[in-house]
Amino acid sequence: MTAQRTLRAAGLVVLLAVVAVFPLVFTNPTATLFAIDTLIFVIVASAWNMFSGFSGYLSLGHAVFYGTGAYFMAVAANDWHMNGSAAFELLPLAGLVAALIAVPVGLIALRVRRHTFVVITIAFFFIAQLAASNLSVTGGSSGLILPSPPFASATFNNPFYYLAAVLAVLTVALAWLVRRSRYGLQLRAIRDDEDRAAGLGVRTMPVKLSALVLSAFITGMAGALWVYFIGTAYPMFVFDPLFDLAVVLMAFFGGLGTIAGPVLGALVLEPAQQWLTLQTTGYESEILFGALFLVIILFLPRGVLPTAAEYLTKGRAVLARRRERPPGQSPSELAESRGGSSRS
Amino acid sequence: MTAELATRGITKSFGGVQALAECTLTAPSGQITGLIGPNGSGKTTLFNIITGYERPDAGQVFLGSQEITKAAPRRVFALGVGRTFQLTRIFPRLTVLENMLVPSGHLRGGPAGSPGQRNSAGGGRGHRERAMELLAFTGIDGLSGALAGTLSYGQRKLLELSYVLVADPAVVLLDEPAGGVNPSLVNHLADRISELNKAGRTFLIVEHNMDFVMGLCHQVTVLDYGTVIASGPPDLIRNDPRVLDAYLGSALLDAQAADEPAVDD
Amino acid sequence: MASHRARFLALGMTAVLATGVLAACGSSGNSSASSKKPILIGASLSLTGDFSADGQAYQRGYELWASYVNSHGGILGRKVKLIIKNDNSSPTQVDTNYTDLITVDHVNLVFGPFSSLLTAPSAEVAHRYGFAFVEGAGGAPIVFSEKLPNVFDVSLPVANELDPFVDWLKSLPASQRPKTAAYPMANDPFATPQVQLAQSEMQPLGIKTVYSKIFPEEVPDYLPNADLVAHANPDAVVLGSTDVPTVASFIHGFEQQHFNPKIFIAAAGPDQGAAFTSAVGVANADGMMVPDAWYPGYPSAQSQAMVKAYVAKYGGTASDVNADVAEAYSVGQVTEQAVEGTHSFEGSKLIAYLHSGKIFTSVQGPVQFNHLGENVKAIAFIFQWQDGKFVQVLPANAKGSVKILYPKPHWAS
Amino acid sequence: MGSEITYAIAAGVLGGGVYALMAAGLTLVFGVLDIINVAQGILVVLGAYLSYVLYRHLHINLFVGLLITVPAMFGIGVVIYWLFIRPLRGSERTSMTLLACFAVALIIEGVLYREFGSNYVSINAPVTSASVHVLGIYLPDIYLYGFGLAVLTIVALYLMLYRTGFGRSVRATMQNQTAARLIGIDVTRVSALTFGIGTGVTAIGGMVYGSISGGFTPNSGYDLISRLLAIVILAGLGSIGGALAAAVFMTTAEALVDIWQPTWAVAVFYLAMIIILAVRPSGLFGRRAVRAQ
Repeated sequence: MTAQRTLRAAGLVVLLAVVAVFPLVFTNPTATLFAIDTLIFVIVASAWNMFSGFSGYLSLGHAVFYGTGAYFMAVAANDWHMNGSAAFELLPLAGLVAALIAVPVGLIALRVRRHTFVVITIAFFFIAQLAASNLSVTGGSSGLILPSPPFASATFNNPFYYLAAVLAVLTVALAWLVRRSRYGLQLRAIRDDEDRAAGLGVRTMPVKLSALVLSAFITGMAGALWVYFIGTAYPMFVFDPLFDLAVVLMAFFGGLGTIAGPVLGALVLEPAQQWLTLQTTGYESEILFGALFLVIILFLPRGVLPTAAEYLTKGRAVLARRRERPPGQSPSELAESRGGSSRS
Repeated sequence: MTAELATRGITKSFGGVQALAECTLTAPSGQITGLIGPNGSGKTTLFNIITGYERPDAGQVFLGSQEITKAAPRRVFALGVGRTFQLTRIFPRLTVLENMLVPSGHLRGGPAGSPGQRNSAGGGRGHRERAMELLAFTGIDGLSGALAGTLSYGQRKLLELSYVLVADPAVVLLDEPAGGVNPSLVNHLADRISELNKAGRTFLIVEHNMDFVMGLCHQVTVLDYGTVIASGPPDLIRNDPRVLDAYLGSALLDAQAADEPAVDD
Repeated sequence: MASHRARFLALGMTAVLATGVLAACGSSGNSSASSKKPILIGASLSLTGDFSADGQAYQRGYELWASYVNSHGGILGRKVKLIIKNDNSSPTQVDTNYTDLITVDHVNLVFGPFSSLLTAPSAEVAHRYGFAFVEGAGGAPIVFSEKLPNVFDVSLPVANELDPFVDWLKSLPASQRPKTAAYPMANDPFATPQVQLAQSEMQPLGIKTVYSKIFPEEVPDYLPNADLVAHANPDAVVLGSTDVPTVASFIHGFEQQHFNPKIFIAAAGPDQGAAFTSAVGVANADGMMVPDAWYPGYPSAQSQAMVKAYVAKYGGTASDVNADVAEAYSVGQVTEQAVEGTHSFEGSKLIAYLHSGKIFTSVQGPVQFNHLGENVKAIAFIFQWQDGKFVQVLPANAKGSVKILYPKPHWAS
Repeated sequence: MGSEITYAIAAGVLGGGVYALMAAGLTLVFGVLDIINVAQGILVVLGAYLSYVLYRHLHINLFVGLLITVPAMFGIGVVIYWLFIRPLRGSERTSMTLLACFAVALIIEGVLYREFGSNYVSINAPVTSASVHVLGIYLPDIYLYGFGLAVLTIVALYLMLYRTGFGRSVRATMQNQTAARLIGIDVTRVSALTFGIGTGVTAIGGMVYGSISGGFTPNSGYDLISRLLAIVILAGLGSIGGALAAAVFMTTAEALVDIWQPTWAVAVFYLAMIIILAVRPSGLFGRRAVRAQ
């Protein structure tokens, strides 16, 4: 057990070191650009997972928070004439605005569950997109252009890279803290059986809502960072419905509700998809993408990591059952054990 | 630590079907009361109403002298009424130990001074220790690291009983604790219930297994078509013609009738 | 909407493609055994996603230009090699693509992408690396609002597209002018500005506005909007449309309401040739007008040659050639002239030369840039469907213009 | 103004019928199989393309063509269910089926791009321009047909659900899959057929959609799906007749706001849904979604 822990810690240190020196080794801007996009998705997928993965409330409206953060950044950077590293100071504020939006969204949407929740988040998404293309503060359908950061072209990407890296590390650390806290436990209990959790004294609404708000805060910061990097904010790009599906897929690919899963999902899928778009030119890619989705869903239904972990835990449980004193029953039980059926 | 649970005139219907009609019963303090009746007689519905999962059309629920009729499940639980479900409702994707940490162990407004009651807001060491104690008590501490979803049916029943005990409830409602559980485990379960009762807890148990009920309960109440038709010590109930009528009429004498449909309505 | 559509895939596919690409890389090293290395020109185009129809037309335009140049000795004696990357209509991808083209492929020149929405972010990347950014599809005001010194749009600024139409209304005697007009506009950075500008110029002519509303884009049908316009019963309809379906929806709606405007001009849609007539019927197209800077019948030798080359290469007829093709082709032409003029691929020299006020030629006509990079010499035309043919009608005195059909005939059915 | 309102209401009611028609299959699949079929948008577009091919290339009447497209889409639906939905089980089934449907949508979209390219195609049949004059306003024929077909489809689905043995199996499956299995219903077969029927009736919606839209591309499904989902959710779990009422309600609200502020009309559509669900989480006509135990 301790050996495993040491191994894990060593792996973590190596990973952090790789993240830290990446731009020094790969100085080509295309490499860092790939890395920035990927890190942004690491942040967003982890933040999404912190809410949806833990609580089981599948949000397809996180683009609302991403976009809110992005538009706040675009408006504030222009109106307050903030550029360069000064503009980065706006990130927490952007997160705060997104978190503020999440409160009414959550208060309404979290009253319903499952499919209805999913569709309500989609509805919020479309309202946000519509607002962005109609309001004058967002520049309407013409969008907004942000001041161009005054960084040297050779190292232009580096400040964005490191900021994204720091945010990603903090987000993953936070996700880890949440997961091992009693609060995280309550979220996961809500995922498994919300009514039962409520019946056992869990204050479900505050728990769910705070998770959504926290997730929105981080997502908003990521959106702000992204829009400053891209330099333009258009409603259809900032509020992109496929952004949500992308994030969901990343979390699923790696393993919903785990810490490393969404990170792995983002690390694999975002570069892969960008790189692949560069390589393919036709619609065959669409068919292949869809087919590959299906392969993942059908053959790795719980994601890469949980599928692996499941085998481990199962093996351990079997061992434990053999080793320990059976709780006063014969090995064969009348009723068979069937895992994972959550009722609603 | 102990309290009497009572319902008075509970009435409930689902879309024209009368599930409970003027149902009045008492689970006396410190005793084990059995609640029996044919399928569809309203037992689970009554449990749901007592614990706040459903609202009665009329009638009242009392815990001691306090009325808890329309309290939310969380409140009922906090007041010291724990329950299990006919089809166990554990958290399948949490480990057994994690399941134990979900209930808040803190009793507000419950009977004061009960042993083992401690503050557990942080899920800290104390909470964890107590959880392990309870798992040891029910005998599934060896499985504390396993995902609850991988447990056998009987083990789930034990887990559910265990985590209900985390909050140290004065009254425990068990919905078919022996249903679908193999005989040796049933005995184990009966022992545990007995032991808990001796420590002063009040039990109200819905069960089809007559040997289990008659062997364990001090009092038995019989429900038919949503109304209490008989109540008294097991020996008396066993020979009550009304009870026999009710059971024979429904042709469900089989004490092991385990696969009652999930929804009682 | 579909920018991330083609996202994600699994490692298996990556591996397969990686093998293919490595193989390709291996073989590309010895490709140019000729005397000089080819000139590399990079562009990102939306071959998939929302803008894919236009993106693909642009690709054809760029390729036609390249093959023309290569068959005529290349630029500065060197052949031209295009590297076109798919951006899937996504701004993140377009950033990646231009960075990749500049820093990995080490292209000598870059051409613009399709759509103003993608032009703004990619011009920024080009600017970062000191590249001149000649483009044909970034005419929306926002592209120029950033005042980047390296952006040059060879096409007509979108806000002015309806100018010849307004001028024609001015030339009409007051009695013949329409009395009322309706201005339904899609919420779109291309459609809205030109219609709003037209409205502001038509009102002083005594043309009363009876309807002026912006409607959302991308709704499946426009029945309520068409009904409301029909109900206002204007003489003229100036529709801020972005595509064929919008116009077709309004036409169907008007037909259903038995409403026949005397003038019906749409910002986009009727210029789409067969796609348009197939959607509304040839008879219903009669009298429909649309502004544009170019059409397949454009009477210039260069343009005619390009159309011929297009039909030879891609098949179809002249009327299938989209204005996008000419825009893209013009980008190539202007860049070529700038490189020939400076004998250089250096961004700063090209930028200075393009800003010098020199007049360039293109299949779309003359090109001269102002300080913002807008083409001030671009000529706007109004085209009209007449008896199943798409003809130039305005400006009335321009070469190739035929007499305008006014008032518009009633719907056929 | 009064007349404008009349027009808006007429457009809203008729448009609602068309949406209900497009959403009928989605409602059925949602109610019975508990699946959010996000591929519904592209399935409508697929139906439109099929009608387009039959009408424009083979010159088969649009309504007669349904005799071909409905069975064809039924088959496609059964295959989709059998290959991609049936194997999905377990605790994340809700999300997994959603992603699987999305993947299926991508594949269909890709195939449509391959076959038809990215340019708009239009059906443009004479019926799209015709209208009848009733009580002083013109009612477009195609919308009247759409509304009529919606009512017919809904009635047919009701008869199937409540008057046939198969329908009883479907309803049993809808209420409790495990119990249905216990009483001898082949749940997998019933589910596959239900998915097939849902996809089959979508062919009708596709034909009408293809006729009313000025043109469509393989990308058009994205504009449809969120509206269809909103209608189904507002109606409540699996209420097919409710979908018609919900659709009419939403499109009428939209058309009324359209008079005054077209750009915000779409928001009204979604806002109405959010407000109603905040008050009534099970939808307008839904049964209580959460059962005790």
